[in-house]
Amino acid sequence: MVSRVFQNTLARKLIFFAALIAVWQTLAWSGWWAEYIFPSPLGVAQTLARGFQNGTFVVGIATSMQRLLIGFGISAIIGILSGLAIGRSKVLDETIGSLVLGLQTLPSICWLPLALLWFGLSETAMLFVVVMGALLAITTATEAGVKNTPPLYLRAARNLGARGWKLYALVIFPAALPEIITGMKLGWSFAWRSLMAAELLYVSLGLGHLLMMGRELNDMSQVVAVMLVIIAIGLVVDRVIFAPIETRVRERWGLI
Amino acid sequence: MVSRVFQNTLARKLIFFAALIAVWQTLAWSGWWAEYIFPSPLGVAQTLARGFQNGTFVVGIATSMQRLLIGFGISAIIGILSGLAIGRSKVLDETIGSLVLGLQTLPSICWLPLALLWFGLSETAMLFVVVMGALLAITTATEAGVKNTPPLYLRAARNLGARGWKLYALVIFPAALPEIITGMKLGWSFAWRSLMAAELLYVSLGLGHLLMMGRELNDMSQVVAVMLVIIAIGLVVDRVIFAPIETRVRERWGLI
Amino acid sequence: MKLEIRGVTKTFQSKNGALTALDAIDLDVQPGEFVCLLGPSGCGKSTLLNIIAGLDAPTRGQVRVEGKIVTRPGPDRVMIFQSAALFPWLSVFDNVKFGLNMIGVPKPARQVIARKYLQMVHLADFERASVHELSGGMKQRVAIARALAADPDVLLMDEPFGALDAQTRDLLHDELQTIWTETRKTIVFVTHNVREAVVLGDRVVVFSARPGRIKKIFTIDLPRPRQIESYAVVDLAREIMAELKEDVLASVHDPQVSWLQGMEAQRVGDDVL
Amino acid sequence: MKLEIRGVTKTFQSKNGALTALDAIDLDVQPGEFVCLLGPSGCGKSTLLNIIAGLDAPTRGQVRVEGKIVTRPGPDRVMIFQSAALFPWLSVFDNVKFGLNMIGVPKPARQVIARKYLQMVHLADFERASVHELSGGMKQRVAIARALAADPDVLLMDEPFGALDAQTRDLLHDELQTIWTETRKTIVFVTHNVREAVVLGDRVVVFSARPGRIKKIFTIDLPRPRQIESYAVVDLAREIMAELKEDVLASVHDPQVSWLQGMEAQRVGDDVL
Amino acid sequence: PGVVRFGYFPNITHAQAVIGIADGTFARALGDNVKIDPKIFNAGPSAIEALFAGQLDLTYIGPNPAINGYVKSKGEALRIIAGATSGGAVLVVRSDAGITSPADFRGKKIATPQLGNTQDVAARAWLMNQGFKLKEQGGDTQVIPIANPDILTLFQKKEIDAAWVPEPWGARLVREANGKIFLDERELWHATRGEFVVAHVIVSTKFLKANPELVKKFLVAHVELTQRINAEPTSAKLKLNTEIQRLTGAALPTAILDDAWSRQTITYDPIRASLYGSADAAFKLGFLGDTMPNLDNIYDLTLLNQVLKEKGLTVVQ
Ligand SMILES: Nc1ncnc2c1ncn2[C@@H]1O[C@H](COP(=O)(O)OP(=O)(O)OP(=O)(O)O)[C@@H](O)[C@H]1O
Ligand SMILES: Nc1ncnc2c1ncn2[C@@H]1O[C@H](COP(=O)(O)OP(=O)(O)OP(=O)(O)O)[C@@H](O)[C@H]1O
Ligand SMILES: [Mg+2]
Ligand SMILES: [Mg+2]
Repeated sequence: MVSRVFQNTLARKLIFFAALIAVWQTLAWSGWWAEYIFPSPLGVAQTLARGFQNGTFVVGIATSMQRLLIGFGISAIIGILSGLAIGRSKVLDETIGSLVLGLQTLPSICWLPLALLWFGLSETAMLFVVVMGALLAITTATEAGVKNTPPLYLRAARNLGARGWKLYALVIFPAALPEIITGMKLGWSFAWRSLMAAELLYVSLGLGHLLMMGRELNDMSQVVAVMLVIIAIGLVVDRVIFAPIETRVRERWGLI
Repeated sequence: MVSRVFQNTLARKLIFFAALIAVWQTLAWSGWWAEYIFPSPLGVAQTLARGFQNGTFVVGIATSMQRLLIGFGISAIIGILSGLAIGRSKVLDETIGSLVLGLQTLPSICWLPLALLWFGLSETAMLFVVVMGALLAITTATEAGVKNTPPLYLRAARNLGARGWKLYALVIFPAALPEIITGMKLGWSFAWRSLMAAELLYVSLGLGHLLMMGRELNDMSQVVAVMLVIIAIGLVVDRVIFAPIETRVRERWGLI
Repeated sequence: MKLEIRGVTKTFQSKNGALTALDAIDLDVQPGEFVCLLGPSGCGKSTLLNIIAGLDAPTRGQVRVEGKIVTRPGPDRVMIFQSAALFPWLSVFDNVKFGLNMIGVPKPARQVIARKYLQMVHLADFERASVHELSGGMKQRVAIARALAADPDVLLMDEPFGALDAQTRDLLHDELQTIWTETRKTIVFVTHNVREAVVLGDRVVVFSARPGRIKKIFTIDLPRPRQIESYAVVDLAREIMAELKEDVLASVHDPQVSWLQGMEAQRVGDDVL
Repeated sequence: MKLEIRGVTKTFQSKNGALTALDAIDLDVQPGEFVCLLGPSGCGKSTLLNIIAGLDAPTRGQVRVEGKIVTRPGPDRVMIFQSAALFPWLSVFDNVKFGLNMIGVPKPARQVIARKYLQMVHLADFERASVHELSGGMKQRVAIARALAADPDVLLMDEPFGALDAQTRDLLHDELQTIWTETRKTIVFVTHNVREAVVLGDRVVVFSARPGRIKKIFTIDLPRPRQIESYAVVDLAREIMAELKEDVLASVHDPQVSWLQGMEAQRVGDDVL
Repeated sequence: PGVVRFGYFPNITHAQAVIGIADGTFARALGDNVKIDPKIFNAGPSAIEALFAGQLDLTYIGPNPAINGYVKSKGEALRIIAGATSGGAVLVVRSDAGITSPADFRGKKIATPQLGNTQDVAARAWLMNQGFKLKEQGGDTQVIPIANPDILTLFQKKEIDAAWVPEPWGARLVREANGKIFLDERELWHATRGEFVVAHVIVSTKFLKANPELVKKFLVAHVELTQRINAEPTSAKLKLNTEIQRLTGAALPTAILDDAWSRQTITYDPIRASLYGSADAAFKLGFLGDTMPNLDNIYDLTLLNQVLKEKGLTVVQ
């Protein structure tokens, strides 16, 4: 039963994406635009094949993923903790909360000079930028999740003696979980974006660097190939990590 | 009563930020770092004053705000509509939904070549980048909000004959509103970030351009001044637009 | 409208295995009939109402309304949920107007109708209040007003008076009877109060414990308006009660609570509720 | 534990102006006493429980527990909410264990205690179910098990048996009386069922309609265990009922429903629900 | 057409463009019925993208993006039609880094503005000629490509020891970060008598084919501007700086401008040999793909030479 559903889903998805690619290739063949303006799927496929054969894409993916996982992990922990704190404290909300919201609007690129200044030419500088990118999204979402917690749950819990960290860990956190997960998903994409920006810092082997090289060299098929790799990783992470968690949470909460 | 609360809030905030600036100035005076590495509040204040006097900041703010408002407006409308659609349709979720999520991980800078290709060197290209930045965040949040709607409301509404657009407009949308607002807040900051990236496209008078110029000229006090302007606008928008809406919604929903 | 419930079975799949909530329910409700459903907690009463409303699909069997198989909800069958299910983003007034809006009643008429039903449930003063500003019983009354205002042909009521004090409830019993006599709606009414069932219903359908099956159907031939304290009502209620009690004891198969059975024995003469 | 309620007034501010829910309530509850609160819908019963629980602050006046002013909730005063207020992210079993975890009961003991109370409410089979898989009455029973498992000194119960069928409710009445006799908890019990109040309470406190004031306090001197069908219970209930009715009529100042008064008149002999 | 879409960057290597747009020289040269639509870029790749997308007809640009655009479009999209600036790249070392001779670069960190750009290629080629192995080849001398503003910061923080940068960054490193010029790149270009291209003018092939007269009119103006700037450098610098201030919000400090200016030459000669020279070096370093691209047709200097001939000036090769 479950596997049938899964197969259907998969089939639908495959058809959808196959159709997208077919349209794209047809348009490319039709000669509407020159290959150097926007590459054809075949051209991109070649670039992909070459990239994986000579290992640059593999190294790129590995390097970026490592940075991303560490940066995202740090952001998730700090973001959730600070979101929980800000969401429940009026004073924190009014001070740090508004600071967070303000900082959130700063593009990652603003952090580059500061990161260089504080951390020099190191992985730390790159992590800092990634963290600054993802952290604030997760904080904001967690904070909103906390604020949107139905007061009845809080009352019931406090009434049963829940206080301090137990109230946070066992009530506020799980109650806010559906929104926190949304925040984590957004944070993940913020982290990607920031990483791309951070990999501009200096030559660093990551995917962002490959993307930039493609752009610098006006090699559109490299740009699109890297974009596809990024999208693929995004989708895999979503399907393998976020979607199952989301589904489980929704089922549990009775939201399905 | 309300104004008392407001005054307190304001006071607390003023004190908090005043303290931050005081610490910063003290550190700057202490000579821990050279002024050219990281500016002092006074230096920044001078740059700000100059920028506003000679009008560059005013023009920058006006230009960027105009782009931002148009781009954000478009994103909000399309994002909410598509989020509502994706959140309720399994097929859409599996096809367009996963595409959206994948695209979401793409850094804005990836969209620049495409934007150029499609829209040329125009305001439209810039708007496109802003929209691609904010749209997906709003879509994702709306979609999550829709999925997190307590099924009881849906049942009650359908039971009373709600269907089609009325179900969306009068039930699903308001039920998802708290999460949509969170999404709008995030979308707003995405829009900012994308705009900054877009304003790198070509010299364009906006704040992003001023920031870049500061960076190019290693004029850190210009960089920080522009960052402050961005933060200030972010905070004002939050306080004047988002916070009141959020508060009203929470009050209405009984979440306070 | 006529309801035909044919072989309706509902099995819930959950991670702890399947649970049969309703087992082959057959029941016809005549147009304008007032049917009360009685049964122990968890026997599937709410589930059956949901299926009639078209909010849940039966695992097997079908429900027909005027001969047409129910596949989805419609404003002809309005349900009052066990938990009030008011919309928190709407004021009390707007909640009551919601159904009217759905069926396309013009604006001015909505005002008048909504106000009328809010007065009927004694909440005229609260029309501008938010949902979270209401007490439990008040919420339930708003839900009743919302459903009545929509003026459906079939009313599905899931323990609507459960959260009300006896007095308010009695008043609403009277109101409901008046409305029913005047409009001859088809009403399916779930309650756990035997005497309430006897006062209101043309027939009382008694369910067995999980899996819910129809155990017995009592036809209540007493003349209306009925008095909750009349001997006829009390007697009939007592009879139904005995029927139900047996079933509750059957469902208490747990050894730890077997002492209950002894205790129950001495309470056979127990009054209704 | 002794509860002293002194001049408790609660006024809610809302956009439609102020609403006084409770007006200068004075009430002492002795340690080990079982007090029932009765009153029309919206008269402030839930509000008073919330204030005793420390979940809401009174506008004026104060509540003392063992002489100490209540400022916040504590596991010594556990409330059963009118809506079950279960945590959807926990299984039924974990919901019941929640309070035990809060007061630091060691893990193995939690299992045993939780299981015991789940059995008591006849939901042993559902310990692994999710909250949304329960029927309305089942949810309420889980909430009761959760509160009883926490074994507080003061139990605040807000219409806990409202969603239950008569039989299940009677069983739980007995359970509650047994627990109370054995542990001598202080219990404040809100109900809209007059006879329930008479069967369970040492005293029955009758509230007037909004703004809630204490109208009369009845001391129930009947020997325990009490039978819900005994003449003594029925008589006392009838007396209290008359008291309440008068008040309900007073609250129905609406001209549109003035016919109710006439109708009511002929029902004075009305039995207690 | 009625419009020429005209790209340039607001910096000192694009002096002709900045001045010519500001004082209307181009507008006058192209005539009343042709409108100039100036588009200002910050980086070469964006300009090439715009040109690819058909949004740009003509632009001042550095040699690298031009080569890339030519190669990526298989020789279709663009042609170089004139030179603009020569020189203006230096190797600066930190005064306290202890570098006095080429041998001292062992184990040092040298920054360049961008992987595979002219300065990056020059730095790598030079270091390898000195016999150093770079870090990626197992050596210990490191070339770090990083944006110009960050080079300044890192210089100040002493995180890097040297930098191969274009002007005005060389001048800024000297003045603001305690740097010292170790090598002026001109010294390395013996074959071209110290000249090497740093900016030139490209035009989209399509535009060139369709409007040769317009391109020619532009080139007349370009040559005149070049002569004028070289004749009156002081007023040219002043105009340039005013315009930079208008476009970017800040002027260059005069000292830096003067210093930077002194190491570059404004010229209409595209210095073909230097472009091929640096393309060769780039290919050897692996920046231009697997096969050496054929750059034979990247130049189309017929119109420029016509103009020069008409003015009685020496034609360029
Ligand atoms: N969504 C669901 N998933 C799994 N099981 C469910 C679900 N909804 C109801 N059930 C189960 O079906 C049975 C019948 O539930 P239902 O709500 O119809 O009972 P009920 O007769 O209305 O009881 P009550 O009087 O307590 O409201 C219960 O045992 C319940 O656990
Ligand atoms: N948060 C609130 N904001 C404003 N008014 C409120 C709020 N909570 C309760 N009230 C009002 O206070 C009054 C008393 O409410 P309460 O819930 O205590 O009633 P109750 O006696 O428990 O009634 P019921 O038997 O219907 O549950 C009601 O009129 C209600 O509208
Ligand atoms: Mg039910
Ligand atoms: Mg209540």
